[in-house]
Amino acid sequence: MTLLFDSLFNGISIGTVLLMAALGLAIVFGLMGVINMAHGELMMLGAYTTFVVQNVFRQWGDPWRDFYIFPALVAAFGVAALVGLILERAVIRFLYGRPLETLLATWGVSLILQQFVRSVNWVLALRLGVFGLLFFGGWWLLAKRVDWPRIKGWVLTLLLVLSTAIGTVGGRLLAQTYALAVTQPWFGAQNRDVTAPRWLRGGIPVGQLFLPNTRLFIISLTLVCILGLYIFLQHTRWGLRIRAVTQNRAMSACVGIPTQTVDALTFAIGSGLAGVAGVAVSLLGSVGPNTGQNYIVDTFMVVVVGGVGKLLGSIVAALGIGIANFLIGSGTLALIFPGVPILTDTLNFFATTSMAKVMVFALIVVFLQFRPRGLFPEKGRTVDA
Amino acid sequence: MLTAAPIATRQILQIQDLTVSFDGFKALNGLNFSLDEGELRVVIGPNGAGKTTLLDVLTGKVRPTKGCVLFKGKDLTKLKEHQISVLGIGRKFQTPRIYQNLNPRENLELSLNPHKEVFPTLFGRRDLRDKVDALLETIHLVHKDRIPAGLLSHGEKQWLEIGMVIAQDPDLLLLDECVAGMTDKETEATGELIQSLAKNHTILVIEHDMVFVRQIARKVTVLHQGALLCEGSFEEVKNDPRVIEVYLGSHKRG
Amino acid sequence: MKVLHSPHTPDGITTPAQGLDLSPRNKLLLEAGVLMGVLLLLIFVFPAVLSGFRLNLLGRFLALSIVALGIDLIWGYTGMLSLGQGVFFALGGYALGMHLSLQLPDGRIPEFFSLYGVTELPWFWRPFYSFSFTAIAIFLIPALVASALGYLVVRNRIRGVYFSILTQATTIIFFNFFNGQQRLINGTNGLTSFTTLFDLNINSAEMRFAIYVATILFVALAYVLCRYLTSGLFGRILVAIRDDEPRVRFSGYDPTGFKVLVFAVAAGLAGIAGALFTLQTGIISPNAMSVPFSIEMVIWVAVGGRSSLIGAVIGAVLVNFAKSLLSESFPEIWLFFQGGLFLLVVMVLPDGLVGWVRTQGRQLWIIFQLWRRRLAKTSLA
Amino acid sequence: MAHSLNRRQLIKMGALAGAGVALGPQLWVKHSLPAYAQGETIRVGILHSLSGTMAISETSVVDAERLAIKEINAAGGVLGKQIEAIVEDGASDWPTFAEKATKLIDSDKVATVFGCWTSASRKAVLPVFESRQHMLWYPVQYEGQECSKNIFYTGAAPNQQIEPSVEWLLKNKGKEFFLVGSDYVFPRTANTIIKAQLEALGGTVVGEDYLPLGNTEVTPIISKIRAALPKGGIIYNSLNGDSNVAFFTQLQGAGLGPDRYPSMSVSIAEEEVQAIGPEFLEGHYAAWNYFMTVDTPANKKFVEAFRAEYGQNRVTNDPMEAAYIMVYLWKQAVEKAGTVEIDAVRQAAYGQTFDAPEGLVTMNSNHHLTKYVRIGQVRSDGLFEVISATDAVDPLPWNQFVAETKGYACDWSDPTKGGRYQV
Repeated sequence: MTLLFDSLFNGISIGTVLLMAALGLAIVFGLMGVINMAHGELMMLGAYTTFVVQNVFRQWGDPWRDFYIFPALVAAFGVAALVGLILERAVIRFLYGRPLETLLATWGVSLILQQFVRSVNWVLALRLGVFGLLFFGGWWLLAKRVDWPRIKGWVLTLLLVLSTAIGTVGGRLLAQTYALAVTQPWFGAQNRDVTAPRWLRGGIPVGQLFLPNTRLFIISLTLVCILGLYIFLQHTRWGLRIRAVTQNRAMSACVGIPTQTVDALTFAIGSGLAGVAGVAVSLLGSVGPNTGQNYIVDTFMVVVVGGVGKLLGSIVAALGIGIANFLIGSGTLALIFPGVPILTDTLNFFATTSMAKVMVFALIVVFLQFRPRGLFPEKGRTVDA
Repeated sequence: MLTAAPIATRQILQIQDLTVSFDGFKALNGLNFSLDEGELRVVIGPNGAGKTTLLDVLTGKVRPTKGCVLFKGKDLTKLKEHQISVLGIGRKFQTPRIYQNLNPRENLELSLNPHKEVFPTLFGRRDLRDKVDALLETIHLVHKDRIPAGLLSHGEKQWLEIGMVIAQDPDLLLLDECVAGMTDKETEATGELIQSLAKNHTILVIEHDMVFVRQIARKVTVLHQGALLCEGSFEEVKNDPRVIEVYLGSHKRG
Repeated sequence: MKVLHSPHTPDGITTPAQGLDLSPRNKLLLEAGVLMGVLLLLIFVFPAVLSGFRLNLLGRFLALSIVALGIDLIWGYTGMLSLGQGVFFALGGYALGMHLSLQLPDGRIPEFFSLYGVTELPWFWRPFYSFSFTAIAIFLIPALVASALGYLVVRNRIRGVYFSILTQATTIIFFNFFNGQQRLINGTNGLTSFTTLFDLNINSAEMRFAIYVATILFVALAYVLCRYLTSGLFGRILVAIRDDEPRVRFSGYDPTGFKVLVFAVAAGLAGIAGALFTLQTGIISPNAMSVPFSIEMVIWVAVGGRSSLIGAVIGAVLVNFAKSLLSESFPEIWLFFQGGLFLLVVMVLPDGLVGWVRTQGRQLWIIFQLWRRRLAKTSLA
Repeated sequence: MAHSLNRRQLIKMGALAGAGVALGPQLWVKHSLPAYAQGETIRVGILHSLSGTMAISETSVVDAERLAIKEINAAGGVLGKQIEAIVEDGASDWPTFAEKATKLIDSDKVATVFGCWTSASRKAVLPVFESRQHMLWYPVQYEGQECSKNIFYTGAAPNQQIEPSVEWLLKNKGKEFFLVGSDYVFPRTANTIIKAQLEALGGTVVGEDYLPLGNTEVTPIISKIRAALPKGGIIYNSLNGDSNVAFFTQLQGAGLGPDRYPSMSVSIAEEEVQAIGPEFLEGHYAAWNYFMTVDTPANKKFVEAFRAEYGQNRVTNDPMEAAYIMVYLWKQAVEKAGTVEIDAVRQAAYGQTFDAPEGLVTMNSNHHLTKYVRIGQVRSDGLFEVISATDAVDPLPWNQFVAETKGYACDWSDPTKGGRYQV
């Protein structure tokens, strides 16, 4: 009985982290059909945001330092949503309906984001700022001219070269003047430390079990997010619009729904959720440039197993995968079937975290033999045109 | 291919108690239907009557919830799309579905190929040029045989797809609104083509265009809410009070 | 033969392909000629021009271009985007790596086994003593694995992004397995320290040149194979499957067989590439099965142009050279450029370099025709 | 005519041209400079991962190597010439390491290469260095069982880190061990050695588990530890990088504190403590040759110089110190040999001593360093309290607890002995 409860709790713990990470993806991939390989990097940005907020609160000393986590959640949502918004406007909206191209482009974005957090310092930030200001400012100013369409190509090229040059020179000057103060990376390639507030350390003993507070916090955070998402999608005007656009884009546009705004909003929310997941992940593991990479394939599997477009599917799939991972990885499964030597041996072979992953993924492939469209497939004549 | 059957009344297609439901909505509801060999049949019915679903079942795209479909004595409900196609049912879709990046010649060759397994296709030697030329002649595309089919006009695409279906040499041709979007002249030519095909094929046509139906129809079946409403000649059906109710009734409400 | 009407654009300008007006037979001859020319150039001119290091790089990248050809076959022509080609690449590499590791005096086993206290050669190593077995295994093992996986996935009509995601999950399965099995296959470190093949020192200059030439020949062979598969009726069915798979079923074909076959061929090609790459880098490790590497492979094809086989080869060689040069010049920040390159290609050059050259060429051709017509008009006047 | 270039295309071409304009000169300068400067400088290669999973650890090693080169240059260089470092990114990918090593040797004609971290990357470049008779300096503690003529190892051999730490644990902390490691060769080999050692010395291994590199889901491991050691015991930890963070935060979350479950880590140094958070690690142990808190004048100087160069919040650690040492050792060997010629430098390197931050170290003829072994306990400020230190320990590349290599040693100063001979 303890074994069962223990497995269940630990499985759910693993599952909720997966779910947290997959929730944003379920929206972006499930509702919009966009494969966002940079989803993990949005999580990473959320985790770095937590790191920054934590440091700010730490400076203010007690009682503040123990409550950084709540503003961090808001900030992480904001930062990730903003980056997601830029990503959607600048890249993804040109690629709707071409999921494979989106996959490749967002992979490029993920590389850039990883390198960005490694290299970013005041010089780089300034260069980017100056470049953005000059290039887009110039664009905005000159676009008012009557003959804009004619000169656009050349002017933009010129602006690009000029603003790059000014940014670079400015950066150089800054670096020479202030040296280390501005050239030192903000985060660097090393991992950074996010410390859970004191009230989140430790745990609650239940019988022989010990429920860590961070896990309980993540489980409740996940619940809150799911609930919030459900209410947003089902009971608000924008939620209705999102659902409408998901089902029939052309018709939605006809009845006056601003589909572009809806796309941007949906993507921003999905990205924001990735940011929140980043906060959760920062409590468990490290904050580093590779933080996101570790989750991306797992989260895609959650969405695929759950059935694209179904929130409930993702929930069940995440918990299922979590529990399976725990049962196999901890060797509990081998304890359940003690009688059969071959089975026990096989299960013991897979009873390391590393091999459990092999087994779970293999099981997923087998599962898809029976349910190719996931746990909760969409039905109807329109599915496979 | 089986040529004209010795006994004209032999049934090539029998459908019994066919029901298809999507999440509780019954697109077809206990449909009974049969087709004689060599027959040209037109199926009409208001929107949502289940016409396209019927074709989907006949081609294996949709599995029925209940009922059975016999084609040349074989049950189609267990077969996959390509097996049904090889068995002798060819389908022309509502909106033309041709291979946009292949030219008409290649589109036709692909359908003409007599051995459709992997290795015969890869290694088999075949000379299909004469057959392709003849078909191109039939569908009036000789002069456009080398440009990507995606660049053809809508009417030409419709013709090409009809050509592709003929190339499969099916015993039963299913034509789903094949004159949609055609000019009057093209529609008439299509009608003539279907008439001439009907001499040695069994054909099932789904149509909305009543002028066209009048041009080609010998026997008409009316579907309504997934079930058979009535059957008969064009004149009989046109004057049937139930049909008028279904069409005009919905017209009044709309 | 019937007289063909050459197609015209609305302005009555012939497109360059028709402008050259070659019969299919002559086109094929021209292509073969160009291929031979490139081969001769690679074998006789490049070694004289490039430094040994760059030539070795070129050889490696040409080996990688064989994977790219396979990806072009399944993605560019058949529409299956596999993010798991690294697995097949590595399987081929491991097959050869095992053979090379077994070039030992009788009775001795590869040295790394001693680290884990393994004294007897695991059973599945034994066949790799034989070179002929290894040579077959390099192609066949990846092809069989791909057939099995492909059949399971394709049979259920899992396509598009789902196929991509599943192949990506496959890389994780294989990566973790190879990475975790230290006692069987040396885990993370992979197989390395190869010295001889056919009792010849593989690090000698002559042998390296021989491997380079062999690589070029294999690229040519792979090209011819892919060319054969993508032309003719078979190739058209692949394109048809890419454009409208359900329609192909209604034409009476079962796409499963076709897709599984090309997937297996692409995997086999990846295996050959992996073996040649291993031979030239001297190491094969589970890293080759990592998620990023397989995605990079796809990028090569995207950069070169996925609608043409030449594009795949060019893409693989160019992207890798660019990566090498950029990471040499900007070791700290070259990932920015790599990421930017991916973005740029997808957003700006959706048909890759070859596609870009084609459209530019067509535009130039049109401008040329216009200019000629104007010239004709003025001379008439 | 509708077919003129459209504007989007123009922008795109403009962007390409702009990028070309922006990058072109830099590329040209970078490539042309060395040829011009060839006579004035001695080139050395630095080959580490600056991107990918290993960048976390390896970038700071590059910092240490650059610091040493800068100091040497400031003091007049070597043989009267300035040292020019050519940095290459191995990108955490082993074939890339081999490629870049080849490039450094063949194209850049460097005098020597400092580099690598993982055993896999070292194994990947080893054939490159051996076939070209070139030299690699390798700064990280590793599993041993290797002794190449073409590598100088300045990190700890197993008998300079793992074995003393196990002995110390047996003496002070208990006899039941649970082994946790990342899934790659160092932890696996280290644990093989530990098992053999425990068997010989009367300890027991109650369980072991491995996490894929970069994996942060450690719940199953923690369950296993609790099941195997219900009353407490020793956790011997050779996890690498990211996984440590997850492991220790969740270890504490699960209530397994250092009082009942003391852990000994061999891959956690000052930088990792910072990344994990000292509050999770306080009271746990680590075994290294060097800690930032080591009290020697040389260390004080090293730490100050490092912080002045890279920022006051930076810390130093064992691999960084080993990297710093090896640049100096190479410089001394070059000066003794009077040339950068590989073989002469190797011969000259044997017996070189250096007043390193950890203490006086000596290069042995088996290409490993004589080093000091220290056990540190994590303090609340994230640094280590050195609680046990040994005298200088001579390195044994071939492990004496493993049956296959028991009784073997290595000596490259004697051509008849070489890399592996029976004592």
